[in-house]
Amino acid sequence: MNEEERLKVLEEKAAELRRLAEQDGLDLGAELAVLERKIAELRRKLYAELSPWARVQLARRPDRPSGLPFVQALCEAFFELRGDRVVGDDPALRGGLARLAGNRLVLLFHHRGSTPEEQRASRFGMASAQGYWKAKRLMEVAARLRLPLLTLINTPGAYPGVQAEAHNVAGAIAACIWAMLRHPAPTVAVILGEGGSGGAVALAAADRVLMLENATYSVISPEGAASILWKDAKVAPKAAEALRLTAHELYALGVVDEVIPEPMGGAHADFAATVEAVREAVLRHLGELSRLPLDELLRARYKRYRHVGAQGPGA
Amino acid sequence: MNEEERLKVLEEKAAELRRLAEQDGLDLGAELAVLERKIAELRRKLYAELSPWARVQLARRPDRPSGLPFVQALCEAFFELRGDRVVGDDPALRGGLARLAGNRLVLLFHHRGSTPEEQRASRFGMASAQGYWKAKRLMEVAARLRLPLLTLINTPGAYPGVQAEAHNVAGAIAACIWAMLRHPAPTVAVILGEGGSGGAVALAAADRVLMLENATYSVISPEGAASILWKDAKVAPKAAEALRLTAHELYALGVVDEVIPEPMGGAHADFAATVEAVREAVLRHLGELSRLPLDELLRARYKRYRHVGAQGPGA
Amino acid sequence: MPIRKDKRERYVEVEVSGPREPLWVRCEACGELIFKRKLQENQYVCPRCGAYFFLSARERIAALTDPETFREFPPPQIPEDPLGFADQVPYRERLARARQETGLGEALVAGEARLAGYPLTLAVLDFRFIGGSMGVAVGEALYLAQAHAARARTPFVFVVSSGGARVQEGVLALLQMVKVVAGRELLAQEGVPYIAVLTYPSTGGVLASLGSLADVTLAEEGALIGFAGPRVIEQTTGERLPPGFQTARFALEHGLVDQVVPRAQLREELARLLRVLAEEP
Amino acid sequence: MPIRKDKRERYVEVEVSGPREPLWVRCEACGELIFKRKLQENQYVCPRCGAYFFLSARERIAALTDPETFREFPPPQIPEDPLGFADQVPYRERLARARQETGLGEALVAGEARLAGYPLTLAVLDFRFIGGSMGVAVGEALYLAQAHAARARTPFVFVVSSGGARVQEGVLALLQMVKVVAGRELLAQEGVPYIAVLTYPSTGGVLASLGSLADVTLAEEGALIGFAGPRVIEQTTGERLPPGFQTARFALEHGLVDQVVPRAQLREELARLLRVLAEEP
Ligand SMILES: [Zn+2]
Ligand SMILES: [Zn+2]
Repeated sequence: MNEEERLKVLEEKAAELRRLAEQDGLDLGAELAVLERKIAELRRKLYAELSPWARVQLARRPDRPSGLPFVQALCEAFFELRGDRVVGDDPALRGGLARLAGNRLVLLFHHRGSTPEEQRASRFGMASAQGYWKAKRLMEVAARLRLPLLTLINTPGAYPGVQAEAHNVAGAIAACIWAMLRHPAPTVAVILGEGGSGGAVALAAADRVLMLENATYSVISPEGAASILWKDAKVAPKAAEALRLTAHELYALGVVDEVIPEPMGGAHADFAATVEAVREAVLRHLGELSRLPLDELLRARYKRYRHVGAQGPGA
Repeated sequence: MNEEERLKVLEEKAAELRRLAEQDGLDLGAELAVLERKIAELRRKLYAELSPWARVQLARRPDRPSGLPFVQALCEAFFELRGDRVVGDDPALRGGLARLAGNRLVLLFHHRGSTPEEQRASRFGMASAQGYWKAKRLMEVAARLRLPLLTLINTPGAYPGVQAEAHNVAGAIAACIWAMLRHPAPTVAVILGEGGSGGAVALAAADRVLMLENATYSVISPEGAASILWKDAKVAPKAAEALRLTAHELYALGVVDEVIPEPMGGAHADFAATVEAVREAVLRHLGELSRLPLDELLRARYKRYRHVGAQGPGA
Repeated sequence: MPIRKDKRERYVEVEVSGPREPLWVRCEACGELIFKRKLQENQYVCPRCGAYFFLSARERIAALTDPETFREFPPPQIPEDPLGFADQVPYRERLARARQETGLGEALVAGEARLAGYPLTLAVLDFRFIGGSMGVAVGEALYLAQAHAARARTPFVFVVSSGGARVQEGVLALLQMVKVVAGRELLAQEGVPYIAVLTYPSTGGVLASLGSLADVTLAEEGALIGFAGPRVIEQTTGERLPPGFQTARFALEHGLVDQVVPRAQLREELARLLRVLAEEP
Repeated sequence: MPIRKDKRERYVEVEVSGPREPLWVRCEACGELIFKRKLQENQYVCPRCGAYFFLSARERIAALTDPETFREFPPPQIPEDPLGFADQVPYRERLARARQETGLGEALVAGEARLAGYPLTLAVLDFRFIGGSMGVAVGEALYLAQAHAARARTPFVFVVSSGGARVQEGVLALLQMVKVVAGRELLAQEGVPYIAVLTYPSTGGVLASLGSLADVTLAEEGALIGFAGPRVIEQTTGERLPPGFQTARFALEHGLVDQVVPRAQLREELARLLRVLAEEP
């Protein structure tokens, strides 16, 4: 019996104890506590042992909960808004108005697609200039309506293409960062899968940045780092380690506010549970943020990013 | 001797009297007053007799003071800014940072060109979507730097083209109007030549709207109105009359704040004098506006446009 | 049986029971003679070929609001014919004729209403009234409707069907573009949502002002959306227009609108939108 | 006579009088051997063929400021190597090497100075220092320089020469993109002008943050301006790159920059710009 199977058995046992305690009014508190400690430990061990490279693979799975299906499961209502009003629309970066547990908000998310055609059309979640100009526009809509922003990130990075450059994808990403910094309402970013470099950070300058347990967030892909720094694409697993791109490592670095646990085996193993975990975390953080007066919210956001990476005496 | 020649003779005579009065300390005040009254009367008569259609022709002269040469003569320093940051640049609607009698400001102007190549390149002053998106960007620069806006208008209208539509020229014009209404500093618009419909109004939602004496400002070209309403392009002169597109008529309608007199024969007859007249008027209005606190400025601007055209009891 | 082609171009009425109440209508697209009640039930979409007929402002309001919830705003008191304009027909006569033909006071009908229970402020242009053009009265009514929406904190919905600014009111009409944007600023200041619905045709000064500044922009299938009309573009530039130019689909592909909605689903889509936009869920 | 090709790629130094002070330089573009003083006088543009050599940050500062007016800011105190990063070479060793080779503490040199008498705050990236990449120290220095400019109300001038975010500092480097935009917001709040000068190369995370948010953006002739490098684009998409892709001229034609300026005129153009931007005339 491997550790994952052992964990399953323990979890079933704990569930049974809980059922018994409820049904028959037995006091099984002590037994349950022991069991739960064991489960937590095993779980931690199991996941701590997942190599960063293994997590990169999990984060990239095409069946990972993400994109439009995720949004539709997450919100009671979603109305998609399209187009940047100058050049076009981008199927890889989508967004719209949503209602989440009664709250009105503007949602932005990467869509990688699940069918081959969808994946081709959305370039596997690599958004072009139109996508980021649209994102900026929707941030402006949200600002006008004083609505919170929720971003769901899952992209290998912005699309590197001739048209993207011609339409100023760099400027669009910069504009998104600026708009998020100024946004006059709470902002929450969740990295669901890959958080690839500039294409991710454009949607991640939020009050709270959450990551699913096996999501990654990185300045460059491990393959890219391997071929640039090691001159050898095959050392990508090693690069993945060096880059500190996992949720737990980034939490330790103070870059991420919360690591959202995934169902056993990874988020793809249980779509509904993943959605529910994200939903719970987002609502909790939105709730906390919405209790702050606007000037305090902005001051805290500003301070967070003003000091990022600088813990020295200059900070 | 026609009236224009008679006017010239009188003006020369007055100039001589003034010289004499200065040189020899003679008291020629009474004589001068008589002469000046005569001149003013003749002038009024001469110009009052210019038909709207004749003014349309004057306003459209290719040698009319306008565009880049006008700006270079008007300002001590001008630094052109180019590009809309998404699609491209437009040579028909230009702009930049300027210093005018010591004042920093952002300038936007139509450029029709004087050589045939320039005229082709700038489509005779018909700006496309890129031009109006650029204008909106420069308004944002001016807003960030709290700089006054000065616009110099001379366009037959926005360019009606496939690319203009694809890049949302309508949205760009609307965005310019909105940006001008919100602009956190004084705004002055001067119609130098043709003020053609939406392409003109995009730059004309200002605190003060000035017009050169023979400039026109119209919802549609007289030719357009003639062919749509009269089904006969040849009645354009009649349409020009009906449209009330001259500076004096628009002043009477309360749409224009000041009519800037032109040199005899029209602005093209004396480039330097035209520039000087515009400069004087602009500085006077900017001076008045810059004495107002910002909230008062915005309130007055807002009130002006909120009530435009509505003098009835509903206003 | 006289056939009269009215100003709606694609809307042909066959006068059967006198000039007031035609019972049958002929579809110009496919030639079908359609019983008017049936056409009405089908929201003025040809049941045979799917062609869109013009909707009058009142028909549009009936199609988009909960029954008996529409309360019209009083028309603004605006002096008529500010320029004393006359072309082949004096403007006053044109106005009188438009009033008689449409039963409307002006090209805009505005009021408050409910849709799927959600309160909203609604302004609808009627193309039959001098091409749905915006003069001082229309600009004023649009301004006042927005001011009402901002005060009442109800989403503002603007259904566009317009050839642009009203030529007969000259620069005063042109400057309504600024006035309606001043109204739009009121909504923004209050954080009240603005939804534009672009239909056939959404052009000129109405598109280049309020029509382009919505938080959410829906295009009705069959809409024509563009600053300059296709004929003007061809004549001025000599450019060949690409197929589908200025259609709703073209606007969507070029990022100019959020969604293209078939008329039959417009009401439902607006309700879906209000569900995420309304302050109370 | 050994020829050493340094990291500046197009800048070739011929070591004549020992490794510290090469007297001659070979132009890679045309092969000419140029007396170094002459090249310096010509602002590092080949007098024979016009090719641009890299300018170090100090050379750039000398070229753009009035003599003896530059007062450098102290470097921010930042813990080094936050990730304990090592590839084939430990990051700390890479840093030490870069310091030795460039004589700089980090890839950014910032300070206050005057240009044609106008006070300004200047920040210049040095491509020789790990590709002018932005890590925590560079981000912090850029933030502090902007904060200084905002306080002192002097225009902020940022000369970009960068491959992007510094890979060896991982997400902490990536997030400097946000930090430097927070600094940019300080300038905006105070209404202080920000001028970007894009040179060879202006790419990646530096372009996709502060580099793209200036009030006025100048491109030096010979600049490379783009988010993704040309090789990455070709490899990822298989697209054929158009001629002149990502050059300063390309950027101008696509509306991405305000002006393209030859290096010889850069100083003069900046002075012309400050003349319209400075609060006192
Ligand atoms: Zn039909
Ligand atoms: Zn050379």
